Amino acid sequence: MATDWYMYLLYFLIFPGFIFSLLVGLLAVWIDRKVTARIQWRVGPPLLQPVYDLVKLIGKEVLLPVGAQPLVFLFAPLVGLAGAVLAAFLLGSVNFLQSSFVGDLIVLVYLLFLPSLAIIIGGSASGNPISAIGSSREMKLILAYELPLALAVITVIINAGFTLNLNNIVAGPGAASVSGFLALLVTLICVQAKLAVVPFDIPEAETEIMEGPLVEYSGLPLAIFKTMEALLLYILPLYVITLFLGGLGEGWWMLLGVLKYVLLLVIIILIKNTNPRLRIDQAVNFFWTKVTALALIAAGLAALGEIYGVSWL
Amino acid sequence: MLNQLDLIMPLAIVLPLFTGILAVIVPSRLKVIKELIVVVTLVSLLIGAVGLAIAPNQELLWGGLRSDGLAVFIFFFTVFFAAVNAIYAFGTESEAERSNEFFAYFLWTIGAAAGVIFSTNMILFLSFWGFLGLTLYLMIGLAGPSASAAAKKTMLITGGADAFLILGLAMLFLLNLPGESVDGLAALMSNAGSAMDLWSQQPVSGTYGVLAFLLLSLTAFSKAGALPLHTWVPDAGEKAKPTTAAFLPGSLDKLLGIYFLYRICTEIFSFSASSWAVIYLMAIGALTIISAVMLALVQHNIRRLLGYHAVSQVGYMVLGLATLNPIGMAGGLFHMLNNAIYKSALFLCAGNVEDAAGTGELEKLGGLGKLMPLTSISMLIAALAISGIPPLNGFVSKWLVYRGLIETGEAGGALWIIWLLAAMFGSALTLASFIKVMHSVFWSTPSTRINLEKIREVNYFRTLPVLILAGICIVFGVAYTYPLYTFIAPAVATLEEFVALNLFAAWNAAVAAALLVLAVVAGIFLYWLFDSLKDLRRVPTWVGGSVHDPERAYFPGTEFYRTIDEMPLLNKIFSLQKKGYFDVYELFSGLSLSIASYFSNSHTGVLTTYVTWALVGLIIYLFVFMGMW
Amino acid sequence: MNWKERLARWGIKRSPWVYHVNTGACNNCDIEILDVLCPRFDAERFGIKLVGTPRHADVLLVSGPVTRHTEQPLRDAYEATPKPCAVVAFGACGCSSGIFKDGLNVNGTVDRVIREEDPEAIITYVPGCPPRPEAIISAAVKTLEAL
Amino acid sequence: MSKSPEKKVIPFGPYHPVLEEGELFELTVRGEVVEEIYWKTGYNHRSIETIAETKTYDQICFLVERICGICSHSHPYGFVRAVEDLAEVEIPERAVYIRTIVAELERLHSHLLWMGLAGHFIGYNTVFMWGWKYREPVLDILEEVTGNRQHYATLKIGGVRRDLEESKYEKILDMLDDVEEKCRMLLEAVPEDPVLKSRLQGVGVLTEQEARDWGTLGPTARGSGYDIDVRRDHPHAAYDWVDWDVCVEESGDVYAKTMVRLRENMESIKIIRQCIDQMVPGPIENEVREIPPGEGIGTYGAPRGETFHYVASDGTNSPIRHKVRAPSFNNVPSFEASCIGEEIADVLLTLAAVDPCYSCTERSLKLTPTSSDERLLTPRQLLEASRNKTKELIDQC
Repeated sequence: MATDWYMYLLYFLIFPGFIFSLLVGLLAVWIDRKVTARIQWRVGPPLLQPVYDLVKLIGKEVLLPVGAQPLVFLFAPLVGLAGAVLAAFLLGSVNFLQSSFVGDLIVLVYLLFLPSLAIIIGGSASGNPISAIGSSREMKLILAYELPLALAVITVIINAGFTLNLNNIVAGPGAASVSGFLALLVTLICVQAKLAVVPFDIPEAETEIMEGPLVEYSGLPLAIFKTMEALLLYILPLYVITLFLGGLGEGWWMLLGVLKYVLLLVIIILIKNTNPRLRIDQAVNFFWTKVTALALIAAGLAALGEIYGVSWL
Repeated sequence: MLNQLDLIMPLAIVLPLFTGILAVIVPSRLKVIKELIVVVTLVSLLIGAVGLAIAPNQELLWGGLRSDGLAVFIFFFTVFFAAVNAIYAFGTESEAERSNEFFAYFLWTIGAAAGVIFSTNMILFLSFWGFLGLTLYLMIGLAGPSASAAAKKTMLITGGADAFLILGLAMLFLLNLPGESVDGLAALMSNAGSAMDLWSQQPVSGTYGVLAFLLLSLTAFSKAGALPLHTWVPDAGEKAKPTTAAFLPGSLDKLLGIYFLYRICTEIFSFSASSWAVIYLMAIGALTIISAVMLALVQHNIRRLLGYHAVSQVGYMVLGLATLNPIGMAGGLFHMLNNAIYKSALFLCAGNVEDAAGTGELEKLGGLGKLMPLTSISMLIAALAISGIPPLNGFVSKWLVYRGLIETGEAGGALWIIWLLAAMFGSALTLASFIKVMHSVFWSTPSTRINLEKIREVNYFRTLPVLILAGICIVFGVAYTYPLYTFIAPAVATLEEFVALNLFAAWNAAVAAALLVLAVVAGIFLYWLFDSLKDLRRVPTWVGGSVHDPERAYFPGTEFYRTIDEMPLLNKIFSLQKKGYFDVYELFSGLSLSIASYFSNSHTGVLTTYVTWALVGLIIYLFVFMGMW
Repeated sequence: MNWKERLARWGIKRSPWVYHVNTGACNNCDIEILDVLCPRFDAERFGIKLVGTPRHADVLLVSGPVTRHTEQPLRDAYEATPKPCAVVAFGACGCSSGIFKDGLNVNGTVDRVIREEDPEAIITYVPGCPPRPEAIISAAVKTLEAL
Repeated sequence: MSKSPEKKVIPFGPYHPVLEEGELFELTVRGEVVEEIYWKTGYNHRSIETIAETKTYDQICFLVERICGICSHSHPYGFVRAVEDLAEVEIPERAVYIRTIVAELERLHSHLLWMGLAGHFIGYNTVFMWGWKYREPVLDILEEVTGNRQHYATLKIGGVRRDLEESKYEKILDMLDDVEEKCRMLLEAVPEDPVLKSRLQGVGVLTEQEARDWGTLGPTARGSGYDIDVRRDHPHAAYDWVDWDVCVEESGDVYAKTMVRLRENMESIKIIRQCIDQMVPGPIENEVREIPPGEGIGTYGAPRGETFHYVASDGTNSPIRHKVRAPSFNNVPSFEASCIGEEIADVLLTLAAVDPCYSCTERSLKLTPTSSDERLLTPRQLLEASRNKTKELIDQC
């Protein structure tokens, strides 16, 4: 752990951290839009489209609505982005710099809260009733998916032999057991909600509440939020890969890892494009009953397997 | 064995008690004097606390008093929170009508708390504990007629718990007696002195052992405010003065209750991690977390909501202590400390808001963020800390509790999954209810239901304490190794063992915090680069082209979770709760009233009847306790 | 024009986000606008995207003669749009109030209202009743060139 | 509107992504549940009726076409029927068939458009894109038949303006096959999608009684089991010369309205096929030399329900009064019955499910000062008021 501070800075800013994950994230955004377009019989945007969007937003004017709390309104996006970058840094260092860093699973799970929190706080501080609705929906969505997500994490912890160390979890059995597979399914559903895409794009439902918490954002802060969303599109599939699919791998195995990532991304996009948006009460119900039941079965099986020494459970 | 340090303990008890009396008798015309008394007392106590703190591993003894690393730690923070609250009280109480009484009770509370912390003699402990209940009642009652019901409820619940304590201690006393001594009064008397020692590490078995454990733990729960004797906390939180709420249910009672529980788990009793007692404690902890936070979610009064959180957070501490492994216990104790920090900050902020806006009802507040920037920022930090958002202190202690729970899981069993789940889910619910508070009070559309023009930031006496506390939230979250190694490690295990656990290999909070700060600074730089922050164009709120009328068009925090409140099952639970079905006080007051009416029939007013009653009682007493059966 | 605005204009040409303002149009223009986004014409190829709030918009697409009740909302929408931005007066009505120009309730053309709000505003015109999708795409290209 | 502080009002509009047209909805909410709905119209009011009084009869055809883009065959049809009623003109059979073909093509395109938009509103953009992709061939046929994608300018008083060449029949029939296949696919896919059904079923229920009370028309009424269709009840065009069914669903929710529209698509295709089959050669218009003084009314079964036009003439080139009542004028107030107690998400879907057309609706405007507590009359109150007035008048006599 004797890493110098400037190495931290380098890791944080460039390689597994900000710049690298931003590039991957923007690519993921493009893949998302392109695949969506192909599903809808369209051509889709050019490769650099996400970059153009960001550059343009950065150049544009920043507006401040009168009812907003200026400080919170402007700084919420930064906190969200910082949390996302930190999560990307943790996950990236586990997957790319196997030996240099270790990460902690619970820390990671909590860091992944920060982006949603930023959206909630930002929406709430914009002084707009419609974005307040969006904030409340995002919070309700967190409450909904938190329960199964925590259970899935617990399942992973049991299966990996009670370790919280991400490196050990990567080396663990992942989804290669009944409980692991169920937990993978649960996590995938939760990731859909964490990304706030259809069928769980309830907080930002454009046709209901005009993009919810983001209603009042423009220019640079909006660009930061968009960057954060791009990062999440990189982080969350990577999170699933790290926990369940044995990480990205080393050397040539990395190609397989990239394949895993693209596959997960496409699954997310496919779910997004073949479902309508749920209502918030339906989403909460869905998570608290069906998904939690599934996650409970997973955790129960994992505990049983642990107690009786059955490795395939 | 007597040395100067030992003397600090009796001094810590006696000094505040006496100066408290001084504060009462000082005529209220001499305003400065009583405040001076408080300052002098606190300063001298702080010096003493520091004196103790530099020798944390020493076991000190003086009469029935004893101190170790934990006691010193608790004492230090008792005085610390007292000092912070005293600063705040200068801003509020010195002008108040019964300020003499307030400062007297305040000092007495500190003295009695020191007594509870240091005494190992049952009688001493019991009397200090009982005295604390009294000062609690008096301090809540100070808030005026509106608080009298809350004070009465507190008195009855803590008083009832004191009865449990007496019974429990009596049983413990019997257990402490050497094997044959139950035979006769003489033997009893000769062994009484040593049997009075509280720290006797009894096993939790046999009728007396189990009962004593249950009764003592219930006492600790009632003080800390865990289920099922928690119901006084929200009432007191809502009705008492902000200082009282922040000092007593907010910080001191947590410290003492959890301190006592820790003693129960380690010194008074001893049981293994596979004991039923662990499951009992864990269940109480998990239930406390979830049920209290669910109730907090639906509260509409800011301080009542905080009161429910004061209950809910106790669950984490109980969970942490019940793990019985160093990480979990350290987590539990650290959470106790952290909770005291941010809960005081939250109660004091709530007090600021109430004072400035004249109301604590969330529906009436709104848009205070720009008017009260210091309070709002402090409250935001404290709220994020209590929700366990990294890199703040609440996250670290929760994380330790989780790790402790997972470690118990490694030892076997599957119940820990439920406890861990309750803890993690409770965390999300906490965040939800604080988003509601922050939105309602500070962020939402400026309210037209109160006069916003008159609202401005409160005086420095009242913002300084919350800023200090919020600052500590950040410091303890980022540099958490410091409090853990300085205060908590000596209490839980020897320092070397603790370091050997290598708790922090996986999470370097300082680096993470530095990186977070870096990101935010980079952001500020970006803002500066692209837009001079001052010249942002201000535009009306966009609600689709129509004029935004803040009077009608707003979405208050109280509406945030209606979807969840109104889900079929929860709806029923909440409506039952509103009727008081889950409140021990309400249940028992109904029960005891009916019983009392039965008994009142026997009150004939004739002397002979009473004599008969007394005789019957005496006979029963002799039979039961003197072994005459 | 400072470097920041130049950056924005460079970006807008590649990713114009459109907010659609109906100031009393008959729906046909609105439908054709949506149609342009749909598979046959797919305006997303050029980065064009419809957004839900003017705060995110770069181009205000105004269709319809400006009626008495929509004049103020149109001004508000223009104010709510971060600059630099372009305004497209869409369809015959947007350009000239069209067949409704003598209507009692029609206050005037889009460009008059926007110019009153901001004399420097960039306004382009897409005539047609309704403009065909091909015309819309060609107009989009011209609008972006004007930036 | 009450101003009590307990009422939290969320304004939507006049510009909202769910509304193509300007329209202000104020939802009084408790949590996310809507307790009251108030809407303000008038944003699209262009005083068409007044303009109509300054135009000649031939010009008005083009004006009323622009009342609403999606109803750009319905309004002219209502208008020419009113004038034909006034001038007692006979229409050649061929012209009637051409009018019917365009009418049904418009219905097809309107329903597909609605289907796509409804998908868009519930975040199902794939349905949006697919629905609109399937709509393109319909627009192509319309272009073949009338020469334009929208604003067909087909109708004129006494007939149609443009003949349908026989060489195009086959092309049209081919395209119809294509569209039919896709409409059938949609018709079968919607009931099979559980998530879609969970969003649509039981949402925004309008009971049959309410549908009658609020005087709803078209698919809105038929989705509630109120069997009303002006095409069958007051036959016009070629509707009694061809074989077709009125589609009625019982449940009254958004799902029922969707199914009604999807089934009507199939009926439209059937009608167009029969029209092309039965098409007879002959003239496409009868010349109308003058419009006599008098009054005429015209009804027409538009995609959203019955369109009604009234024309009063004094024998000059322009009408002295032209009154339009579009189906949305009846359907929109029924929100008050169907939206209360729903969540915001569902309310917006319910609004869309009526397929309201505000530019059709806004014929006249009653101005109330925003500060007053006075509210606009509901239809029932209006009816009551007019009855009372009549009674008063009778009593005076």
